[in-house]
Parts: sequence; C-alpha cells; structure tokens
Amino acid sequence: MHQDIENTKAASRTTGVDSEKVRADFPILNRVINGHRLVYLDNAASSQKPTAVIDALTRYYTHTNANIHRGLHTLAEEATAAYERTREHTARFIGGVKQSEVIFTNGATEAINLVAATWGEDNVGEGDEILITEMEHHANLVPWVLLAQRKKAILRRIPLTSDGYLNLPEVSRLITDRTRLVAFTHMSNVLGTINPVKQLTEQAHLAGAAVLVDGAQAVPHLPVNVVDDGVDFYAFSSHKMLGPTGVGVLYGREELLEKMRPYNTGGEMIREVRFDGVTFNDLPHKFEAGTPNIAGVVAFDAALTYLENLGMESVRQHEIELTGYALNRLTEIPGLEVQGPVDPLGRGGVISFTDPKIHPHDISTLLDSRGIAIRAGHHCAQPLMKVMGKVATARASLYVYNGRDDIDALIEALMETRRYFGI
Amino acid sequence: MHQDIENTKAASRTTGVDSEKVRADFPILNRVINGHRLVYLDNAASSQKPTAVIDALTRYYTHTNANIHRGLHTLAEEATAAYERTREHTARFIGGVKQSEVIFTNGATEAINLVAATWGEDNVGEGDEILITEMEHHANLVPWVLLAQRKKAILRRIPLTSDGYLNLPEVSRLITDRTRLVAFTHMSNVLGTINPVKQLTEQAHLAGAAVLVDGAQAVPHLPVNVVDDGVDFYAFSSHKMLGPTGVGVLYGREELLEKMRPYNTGGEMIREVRFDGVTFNDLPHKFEAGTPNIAGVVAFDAALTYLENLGMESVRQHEIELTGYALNRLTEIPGLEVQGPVDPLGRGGVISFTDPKIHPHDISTLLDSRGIAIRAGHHCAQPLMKVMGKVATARASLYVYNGRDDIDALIEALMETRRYFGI
Amino acid sequence: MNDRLDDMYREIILDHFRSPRGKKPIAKVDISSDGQNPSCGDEIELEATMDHGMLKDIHVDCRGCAISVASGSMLAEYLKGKSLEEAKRIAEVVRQLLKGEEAEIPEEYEDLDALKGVRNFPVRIKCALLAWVTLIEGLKNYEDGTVDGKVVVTTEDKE
Amino acid sequence: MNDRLDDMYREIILDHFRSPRGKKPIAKVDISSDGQNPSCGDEIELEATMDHGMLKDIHVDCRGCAISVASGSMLAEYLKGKSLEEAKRIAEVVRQLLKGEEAEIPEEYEDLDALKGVRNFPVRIKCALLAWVTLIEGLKNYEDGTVDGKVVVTTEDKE
Ligand SMILES: Cc1ncc(COP(=O)(O)O)c(C=O)c1O
Ligand SMILES: Cc1ncc(COP(=O)(O)O)c(C=O)c1O
Repeated sequence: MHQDIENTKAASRTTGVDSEKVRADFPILNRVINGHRLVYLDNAASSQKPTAVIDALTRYYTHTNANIHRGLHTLAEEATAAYERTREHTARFIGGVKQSEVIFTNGATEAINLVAATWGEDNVGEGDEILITEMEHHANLVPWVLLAQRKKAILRRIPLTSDGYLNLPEVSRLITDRTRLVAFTHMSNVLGTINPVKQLTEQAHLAGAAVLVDGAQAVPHLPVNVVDDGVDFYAFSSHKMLGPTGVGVLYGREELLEKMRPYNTGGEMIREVRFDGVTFNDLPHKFEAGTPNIAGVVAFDAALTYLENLGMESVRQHEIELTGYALNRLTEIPGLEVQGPVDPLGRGGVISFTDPKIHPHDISTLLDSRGIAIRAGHHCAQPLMKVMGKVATARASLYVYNGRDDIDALIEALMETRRYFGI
Repeated sequence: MHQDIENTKAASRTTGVDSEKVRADFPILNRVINGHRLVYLDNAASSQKPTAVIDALTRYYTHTNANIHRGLHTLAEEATAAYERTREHTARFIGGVKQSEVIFTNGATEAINLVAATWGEDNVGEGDEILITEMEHHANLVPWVLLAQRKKAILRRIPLTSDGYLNLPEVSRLITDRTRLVAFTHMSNVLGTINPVKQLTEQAHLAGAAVLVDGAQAVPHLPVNVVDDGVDFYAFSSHKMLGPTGVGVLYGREELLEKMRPYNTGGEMIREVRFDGVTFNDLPHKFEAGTPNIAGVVAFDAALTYLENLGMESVRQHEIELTGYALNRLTEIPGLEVQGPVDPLGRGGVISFTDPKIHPHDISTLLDSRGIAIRAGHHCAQPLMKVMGKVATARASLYVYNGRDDIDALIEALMETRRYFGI
Repeated sequence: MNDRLDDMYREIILDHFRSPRGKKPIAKVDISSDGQNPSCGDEIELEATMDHGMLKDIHVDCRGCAISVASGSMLAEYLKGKSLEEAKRIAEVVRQLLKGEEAEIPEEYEDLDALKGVRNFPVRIKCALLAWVTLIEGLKNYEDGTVDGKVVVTTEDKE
Repeated sequence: MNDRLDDMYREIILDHFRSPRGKKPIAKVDISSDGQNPSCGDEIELEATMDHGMLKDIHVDCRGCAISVASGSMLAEYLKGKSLEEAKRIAEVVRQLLKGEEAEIPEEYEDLDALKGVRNFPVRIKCALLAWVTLIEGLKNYEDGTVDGKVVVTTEDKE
C-alpha cells in the first residue's frame, strides 16, 4: 500500500479529489499566516467553508430571513421550505431515513445529550450497563459517566488493541443482558480508527441493547448509511463537514423517538399548552423547541451538496491516499511516535503523534509560525490519553482541500522544530 | 400623547431613529413581494439583519474560522478572541455584568430550559411554588409547567388587568414563603406590555424567591440593565435583535451559576474526565459544552454595535412614537379590536389585533399579497389567548427600520382586506 | 390583489365563508366529532343524523379562517343526503385534491374543485382538510363505536 | 522563525527547557504541592525544604511544554535560598509580568524578564504561571496547614 503511494507522482491530486481545484473554493485558504500560506490541518476540530456555504448564508439573510413554521407570509414560507429542504437532504445523505427521524440540534454534543437526558433517563436503571469504548470523545463519554452516576448504572468500556483498534473479541464478553446501550464513535478523533458500526450494532441488538453512534468524525469523511448499519441513534455536526457552526444532527429511529420525552421545551415543540399540562407536537418538531439556527441549517444544505458533488466515495479515497502518504513520510522523522492504525484502510485522516522531547504545544506553536495549523492537547479525550500513556498529542487532520504539498510542509516544519529546540 | 404624534409631520423619521437611513443598511428590505416593496412587521418573531452582521459572518468564515478555546494556532487564537469579545460586549450591553455570568446558548428557549433543568431541578421541591404570569410565551411557560409536574410543585400565575397589564396588587398575595421562583417576561410578545422588572424582583427577593426574566422581546427594544434590576437570571435571543439565528444568552448571577450543575455535558465544559468521574470547568465554560455557534456569536457582536450606534434610548423613543402612531391609526378601522395597553409608554411596538369577522390567518394572507409581513396565530402563548378569549390574533411588530409609511401601508391593506372579503 | 390569492379565495369559497351552510342545529345526533388545529385556532364541531345509511342531516359549526369555514360549509351542503360510502369516497377525493394527487371530482361535486387553490398555500391545507378529516373520524367511530362519545381530531402536522 | 516566536522562546527559556534546574530530589520535604493543567497536560511536582524561614532547597519536576518547564526551572534556580516573603514577592512580580501589569523586576532576578514574551501567546500564560501558583499555594498551606498533605493547583481558566 505505502509502496504504491510512494510511486505515484507527488501532487496534490489523488484519484479521489483534486485538492488543488477544491482549494479554490475555500477563500480562507488564501490567508497568509506569519508570512506563509495557510496549511490547515485542524479539520478534526472544525473544517473550513466553501464559498457556496458562505454565499448560502448571505443569500438567506439578504433574501429569505424570517422565523419558520408559523408564518403565513412569503418570507416565512420560503424560510420554512428552505429549512425543511435541508432536513430532507440530510435524511437522504445518511442513507435515506424518514424526515421525521432527522432532528436538528446545535451540534453533535447536544444531540448526544438529548438522547442521554430523554431515552437514557427513562431506559437505564440501577445495575444496568452502558458500554462505551476507550476511545470516546468527551461528548460521547461525559453524558454517560454522569447518567451512570445518577442511575447507579455501570459504565463498561471496550478496550483497545496495541495498534489502536477496538478489541473486538472482548465485546461479546462485555455485552451482557444488563447492557441497555452501546455508545461508540464511528471514527476516533485521536487515533483515526474506523469502528465496525454494523457488526457492533448487530451484537448489541442481539443482546437487546440500543446503539448510539457518534458520527462527528465519520459523516464528513466517509459514505455513511445509518439504515444499512441499523443503528438506533446517530449524531454529527455541520461545522466539521464544510457547514456552518451551531448546527448538529441527531438521527433516531422513529419508533424510539416517538416514545421519548422531549428535551428542551417551549415554542414549536408543543401541540397544546395549558397552565396545567402540555401536549407535544409530532416528530421531529417535538425535539426542536424554540427558534432553531435557521440560517445555519439552510446553509448546511449547500455543504451537503458540495460533498455530494465531490462524492463521498472520492472523499474517502482521497483521504486514504493522503493518509498513507502522511503516515509514510512521518516515519522519516526518527523517534516520532504516531498513534493509531498503520493501515490507511482502517482509519481516517486524523493523525496524532508525539515527539519524545518536545511537548505537543510547542510543536503546534512552532508549526503555526510556518502557517501550519494543527491541534495539540488531549483532544477532548482525556481517558484515551491515559490509556495511551500520554498527557497530550499533536494532531494533524486532513480534508478535501489538503494535498501532498501540505504534508510535505508539515514534515519539513517538524524537522525544523527539532532544530529550533536544539534537539 | 396621541395628539402630539398626530401633529408631527408624517415621515419615517422619529426623534429617535431615522428609519429611512436605517433601512438602507438592511438589504432584504429591497425585496419585492407580490409586486410590492417588503413591509416587514414580523419583528417579534425575528428581526432582519444589517449588512454589518452579514459581513461579519462572511468575514469570519473567510478569515478567521477555527474551533475555539483549545487551539494554539493563529486562526484558533483569533476565533477565540473574537468569540470572547462578544461575551465581553454582551456583558456590557446588559448593564455591565461579569463575563463569567454571560452564557451563550442557541436561543432564549435553551437559556430558560438550562435554568429549569439545573437550578430548577435542585431548588424546587414538592409543595414549592413557581410564580409566572398569564402573558408568558411558551418558552417561559412549558419548562415550568413540566418542572412543576415533575416535582409536584405548584404553578401560580399573576393575572392580567383588562387593559393588558399585570395585576400588580395581586402579586403580594401570590408570592408566599413557598415561592422559589418568579419567572416573567420583560415584554409581552402579544400585548407589548412592559413589566416592572425591578419592582417584581424586589418583591420576589423579599420573599426569598429567585427571579428569572424572559428578555427575548425587551433587549432588542429597550435599554436593559440587569444589575440595576437585580434579577437572578435573564434570557434573550440574538435573532430578534439584528443578530444571527442560533445564538442566545443566559445571564445568571455568578453566585447561583457557581452552585448549579451543568446542563449539556461533553467537551469544553470539563476540567478533568475519568471513566469514573468528572470535574467541571469554571464559569462560563461549565455551561457551554461542545462547539458553540462560533460564527453566530462573533457576528452577534456586530448586531450589538449596530444597536449601540443607534442608541437603545433612541430605539425606544422611535418605537414609542411609532407605536403611538400605529395605535392611533388603527382606531380608524371601526370594530377592529386592539390588544394590550393603550399608552405607548407602557408597552413596546408589538401590536396584536383582531377583526371580528376575518380570521387572523386570512388577514395575514391578504396582507402578504400586498408585501406586508405580519404574524397570525397564537404567538406561542396559547394560555394567554384563552385568557383573552381569542383563538388567534394578527400581530404587527415594529423595529428600527419601520416608519410611518409602513403603518400607513398596514392600515390601507387592512381596509382593503375587508373590501376583499366583502365585509 | 394577485392571482395566487384569488385562486385560493375564489368566489365560491368566499360565498361559503360569508354564508356558511349547515349552521342550523340538528334534532337527532348520531355522529359527533370535533376537529381542532390548536396552532391556528381552527375549531370545528360536526354532527350528523343517520337514516338508513344516509347522512340525513349535517350540522357544521366552524370557527376559523375563511378556508376552514368554507370547506366545512361545502361539506355540509354537498354530503347532505349522501350515503356513508359516498361521503367517504368524496372525503378521499378532497384529500387527494389538496395533496396535489391525481383526483377525479365527480360532476355533481364540481364546486369542490374550488379548494384546489389552497394547494399554493401549503400551511393552509390543514385548514381545508379539517372538516373532512373530522367527518371521516366521526364516521369511523359511528361504525366501530370504539370511542365513547365525541372524537377529537386534528390535521396539524399530519398533512 | 519569526519575531513573536523568538520573543517567547528566548535563549534563556530554551536553556532552562533543555537543562531544567531543581530536578534532584531533596532530602527533607516540608512543602509539597502539585500543579496541573489537565487541558494542556502540564504537570508539576514541587517540593521544598524549609530552614529558618528560608527555602533551603527546592525540587521541581515538570512534565509539560517548554514554557512550563522553563518557568519551573527558573523558579527552582532563583528562589533557592530565599525567604518565604521574598518568594511570595517574586511570585507576585511574575504574575504581574505575565498579566501585562506594571511590574518592577528586581535586578538579581532580571532573567525572569524573559518570561515576558509569553504575553503574546495568551493561551500559554497559564503554562508560565503554573509553577509559581503551585509554589504560592504550597507556601500558604505550609503556613496555615489547612490542607493535610499535598495541595493540588491549576492555572487553567484562572488566568
Ligand atoms: C468524535 C467526536 N465526537 C463529538 C464531537 C463533538 O462535536 P461538537 O463539538 O460539534 O458538538 C467531536 C468534535 O470535537 C468529535 O471529534
Ligand atoms: C417573549 C418571548 N420569549 C421567548 C421566546 C423564544 O425565543 P427563541 O425562539 O429565540 O428561543 C420568544 C420568541 O418567540 C418570545 O417572544
């Protein structure tokens, strides 16, 4: 695999995506940072936005803006239609679910919290078990830690293998008849590991447990089909997939959503309100109290279209090739320790590494002085850091506008970092 | 008062704000709807956005965009600084509170839900009382109805006088030593009534009750000083005050916020996470889990600046004058029933009315055919509708870009509506 | 004022709105069903007298917008004297018509075609539907007798 | 690579980072305090031997970024042999320096001026502060003995 990649011409073009061409659609990539062109490798934290998305926001606010769902005037009708069009698009994008199964939140974090506070509150009791993994982001960890504490439930976790995969043989032992929920990330935001959603879901369902998948790192980078995978809940964020900030999605199976109590309450999510009681609205409105991030949702549609035009298979192909190239080149720096699976087919383009004598924060600061944006820290996965025996890592994460030139710049800067610190 | 207004020249300019000039800053107001210029009178639902706000969004996404608080690279530092600058600005805008007391949510609805689910959950018990009013929006009603149900607490309400004010003499009887919270709107989104926040707060505090004020309709239209008023919690939304959708603010007194459990949990709001426990971050981060609506918050800053440049005193003056003019002209339509206080000094520019023989929805549809956007329905205040003996009202709501010409267009269209239905 | 508008508020609709049929109370109530769309405030009270499988008499009292009033009034006028089966068939035709599906309106009901203009105002479809759905549920209950007393129906977010 | 950077990673800082002082364990531990900034992963262990109101010996073990390591190393070097009062005074000077307040650095500590460059990197200020805050809390505890055993300190979101 690596050999193949080495033999192809070093260019920003992969067989998947022409990143040079893509770059032209992202105005921020023209920025000069500390005298260097911006090399943005912090995509796991948040992605950049194409002109199409920025323009969609402007268009919304200059042509359409109004509150939705209740207005009878033209702007309100147009805004409502645009908002619901994104819902319909999202439903298609994740495998063709019902529109009533797509709930807009303000992010993956809120989507997971919604499930913990409603489904979790009513379905997890004392002595019940929640199974997570050792590689969870705090967003898919803290809500379950706290739910388990509140309910005197037991939090179990699937351990990792030394090469950064889930230890799958352990799973059948860890899922018991007390397991109510298996919650895991589709792709790790630290290791890049892609987890076998369908297989884990089948195992969980066999034991009668529900499945929640944190797709924050997967939907932006892989073709995702929640129907095929059979999951019960799936959460992700717009801002990591070329869309605006403040928009997230919770997919939930209708059968479960119907039975769940609402989360936030107020306008829009009710049918009838009296001082002494409330009747709730139908799905998905039951879970969308108050005025949502209308402009954000409307512009998210443009992000979905942009990704579809590239093709999610091509996006994935591009990242497999670029990740392979990056993993390969990182071996040129002696002593540098790279985390996660070595096979680009088993992982996404999130590459965490440490340099034994230089703290990740220093690496990040030095790289920034060369215009290279990476992240350093615990990446909201402190327990995983402990498992890995690290306090922090540096993390470069790739997306459609990254090419080999970006990786080359990264490698060169890492070498210069050592020189700078005299190591 | 009305006499004075009649005597001034009919122009779009008031002593407060030059709405003609303001209008030029709002590109959407150039839209032609059904062959007419857009007359936007649905501001209580959501306001339009000035170019300054739209440009701030574009600038953010083309120059600064990155995730905040954890990044060490230039974009992340700039994004964090811009986000926190809005917090600082917001803290000043509402009377000079501490930055740690300003929590960004995705709207007023979430802000109120946060308090109900944290403070409410821990401070309201069986037999305790929550005092609200008969004029609450569902956002400041449903969370308390459900909290009261959950806790077997008692929900009491301050009734209205026939002219649409709170029946204040009743309050001292309704606040008891079991009252834990008094929750009320600063300005009614149906009647326009402005409630005496300071007076009610003093009464509540004397009885040891906490005070939550729903400022969704007030902050956009009045000078607000939460420190002067002494409230404990104050909630409002950006989208009703020229800012982006998907951004809200909860002000809370530090002393109370410190003691409250978090609401959403996940990244950013933690200090330390282990599989068996969590330590929370300091204020305000404890309440801001996950990636917030960064772009929205950053652009909200431009909305605050825009309003400050107009001057909130001038905004209020403009609306007093325009409301007086509108109330006066509405009396020209015989039989039309206008809700709420008759004195423009006691109310904001939210004007609900009904025509005895024409349903509000038909009025709204007819007005839309003339380019006039108003709202019709229960305005998320079903219990108030019952109190008023209506199933729905039509509602015209004013803002800084509205002038007398807009009111004139409204009156003329209302008359034409009667002709159209042959009434 | 404009075409789309005049297409919804056709003369027939406005006529039914101004003088709604079926207002008179009926003597014998065999079928009773209430419809309401709380979010718009439309409320309809529907009663009918049955006689040998026929809707002998229909009473409709609707407080709502011109569309819901007119739609209820048309129901009262055109279904009076019709069989249960016929009533169900026509209600289905109206549903199809409003949903924009292919619908064949029998000649004797051709005035119902006037409801078509509502399709351009998606939020109003539930108003036009309310009377018909209220009737259908009332008939169902009459036939199975599952609900003891009145049925309460809404078309909100069910369109 | 650029000026702002070189102003933070001055030669003095890099020197302390490469060969941190105070690594050697001390014989008698009178003061013991741990500092940690979990969000960056900085961790510091600080111990000191007291003798007649003097910090006779200081042990600092810091795992963290160059700034936190250098800052801890400077503390170990410059405060060794100093009185409690002097240590507190200097810690306060460092705090002021990092906060961008007016701060007069006594001549014998002039190397501490090198920490000033950190001010241009607001997120790193907490790293530079960590050792000093850890010391202050350790001293406080030594004086009032409120906490039994180690104090644990953070500068995170407290800057
Ligand atoms: C795996 C994973 N889950 C959840 C989240 C949380 O997403 P958000 O901050 O958009 O709510 C992130 C983002 O950092 C993530 O990487
Ligand atoms: C008085 C009042 N409170 C609360 C809200 C809810 O605001 P949002 O929908 O922005 O959360 C509104 C908006 O309709 C309102 O008018």
